[in-house]
Amino acid sequence: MTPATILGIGAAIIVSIALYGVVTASSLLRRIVALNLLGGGIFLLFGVIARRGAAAGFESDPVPQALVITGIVVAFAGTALAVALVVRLEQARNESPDADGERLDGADAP
Amino acid sequence: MSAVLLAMAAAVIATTIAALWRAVNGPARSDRLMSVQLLGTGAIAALLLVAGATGAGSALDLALVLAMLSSFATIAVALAPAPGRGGAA
Amino acid sequence: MLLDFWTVAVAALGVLFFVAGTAGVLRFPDPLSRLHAVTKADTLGVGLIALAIVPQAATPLDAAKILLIWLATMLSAATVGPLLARVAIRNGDER
Amino acid sequence: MIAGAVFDIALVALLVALAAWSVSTRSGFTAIVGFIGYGVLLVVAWMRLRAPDVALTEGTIAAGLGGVLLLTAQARVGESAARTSAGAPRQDGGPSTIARIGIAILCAFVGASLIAVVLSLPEPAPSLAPLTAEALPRVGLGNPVNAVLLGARALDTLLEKVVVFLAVIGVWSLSRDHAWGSSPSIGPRTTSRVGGAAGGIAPAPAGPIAMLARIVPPFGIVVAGYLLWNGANEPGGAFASAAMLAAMALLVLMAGLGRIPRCSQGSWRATIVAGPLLFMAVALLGLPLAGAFLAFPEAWSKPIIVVIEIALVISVASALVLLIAGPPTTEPSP
Repeated sequence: MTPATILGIGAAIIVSIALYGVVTASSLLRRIVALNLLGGGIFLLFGVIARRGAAAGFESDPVPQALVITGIVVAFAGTALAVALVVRLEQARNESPDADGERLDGADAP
Repeated sequence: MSAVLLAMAAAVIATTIAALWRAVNGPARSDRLMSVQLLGTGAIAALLLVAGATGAGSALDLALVLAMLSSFATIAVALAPAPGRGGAA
Repeated sequence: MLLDFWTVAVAALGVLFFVAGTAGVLRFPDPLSRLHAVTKADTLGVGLIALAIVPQAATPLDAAKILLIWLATMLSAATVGPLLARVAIRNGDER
Repeated sequence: MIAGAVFDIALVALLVALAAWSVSTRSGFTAIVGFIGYGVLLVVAWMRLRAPDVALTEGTIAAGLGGVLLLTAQARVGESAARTSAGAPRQDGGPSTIARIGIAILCAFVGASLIAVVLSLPEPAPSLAPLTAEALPRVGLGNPVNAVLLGARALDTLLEKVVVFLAVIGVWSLSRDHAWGSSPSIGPRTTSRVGGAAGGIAPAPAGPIAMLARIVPPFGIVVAGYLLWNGANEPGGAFASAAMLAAMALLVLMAGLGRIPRCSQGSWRATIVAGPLLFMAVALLGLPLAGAFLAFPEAWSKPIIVVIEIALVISVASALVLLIAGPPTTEPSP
């Protein structure tokens, strides 16, 4: 088995575990963490495809690599925004523990 | 020789797997942080060995970046207010 | 040839320190003693491995980078050690 | 080759174990610690896939910025929960056991399908590498990945920077009305807290963090410059460089040796948008000069790319610091 195949199988297992985490997470922050695990696994699959596409003197196809780099940056920006929303939501919930706060609570646990 | 160095890199990764037991079982927050710190040091060592085995200068760049940033997680935890009650995470 | 022997021997010693560090993390009784294993044994391990790899560096720049990696690891360990100890004491984990 | 295979299997086993631990553990803090470890190992995995550019990007994010972002947020959420609801942390049960089993089966099915895909990928693997090699001299860069990022897929790269900028606007817009215009705070707090005297981190810029923050940033800035300059021909590039720079700024902020400018300050806002704006201006100049949006005149390709990259590094580094620091707040900071 080539390194690409071994890492590809690992990435597939990571994707399934992280997907389970995203669906069943007990808090929003945990969900964000699981989403990032999932992203890491999917990026790794791109890397496997890039490694297999080694040609023209490159050890790895540059185009999927460029896609992954863009993906990592965008995923980080998205994560930061999501994290800021979660922190703000938590503050809002603690400031108004009335009916409004309860509704936010309900929206948290689908 | 490069095979020997790669095998050593595998050995370093294997020891960090063993240290992961401490991360999983804790019991303290500081224990878990410690294991991740060890994982970072292990990754730096493995990258150094890979660089020695393959002559890839980029592995050194990576090890350098990891080494410079390896203390960030611990700093963030040390600056965060202590958890409310108890302490064991 | 001699340099290759140096690389393998010193790197093996470094790996040994990693094994020792892991053993310490697993076996020492409380967080503060485990701290020794993480910040001392592993830093020494990286230092030895860096020293072992230097002769294999392709260019002087690579050799300088290896030394910088070693310095950064030591600095980071020196910072992380007291901080982890404070986290442990603050959370009351020292026993 | 056997040593290589053993190494890969050990690496994959560790990655999977960390992901499973991060998902299954009880405490949010532990999940984040697991995630940081996972990120560090991903760096090694990318190295094994011969993708050092991706590894550098992942390394700066995983080892530095991502961990700080999540751990700080975890502390803020935990702290805010502890302040008012004086009881156990909020618990929602999540899906029932039966639902969990069903979800697990479906997820396992997804994983099995992906494994089948990996094992049955087409044998002469499709590749755009020859096309990239052909275009390389026209872009003027030796590093194929950066040539793709700034050549063929420059529109993606432009939009990516705009996304980072929009995310900053999104984070800022979460500020409270009365805090708008002030500066975000990250780093030591001056507010006294229980147990602060008995071993809390002293707010004064002394001690280990301040020592590190005084020694490391000069080296970090050199490394950031090296990554950017080297990125033309060797692995590296604008984003890794910007992330390194942001990490150094973050270190200074966390040590309490500096503070973020107020978000109402015009020059600060201009710094953040300068990179994307310059990129867009050059892209528009391509219309009259080279006949297409984002087309650079071939002779000028390399200098244009270098100038754009330097501007982008400064803007993106500022934006990354702001993304991690969170919305402006009036909470006391030193």
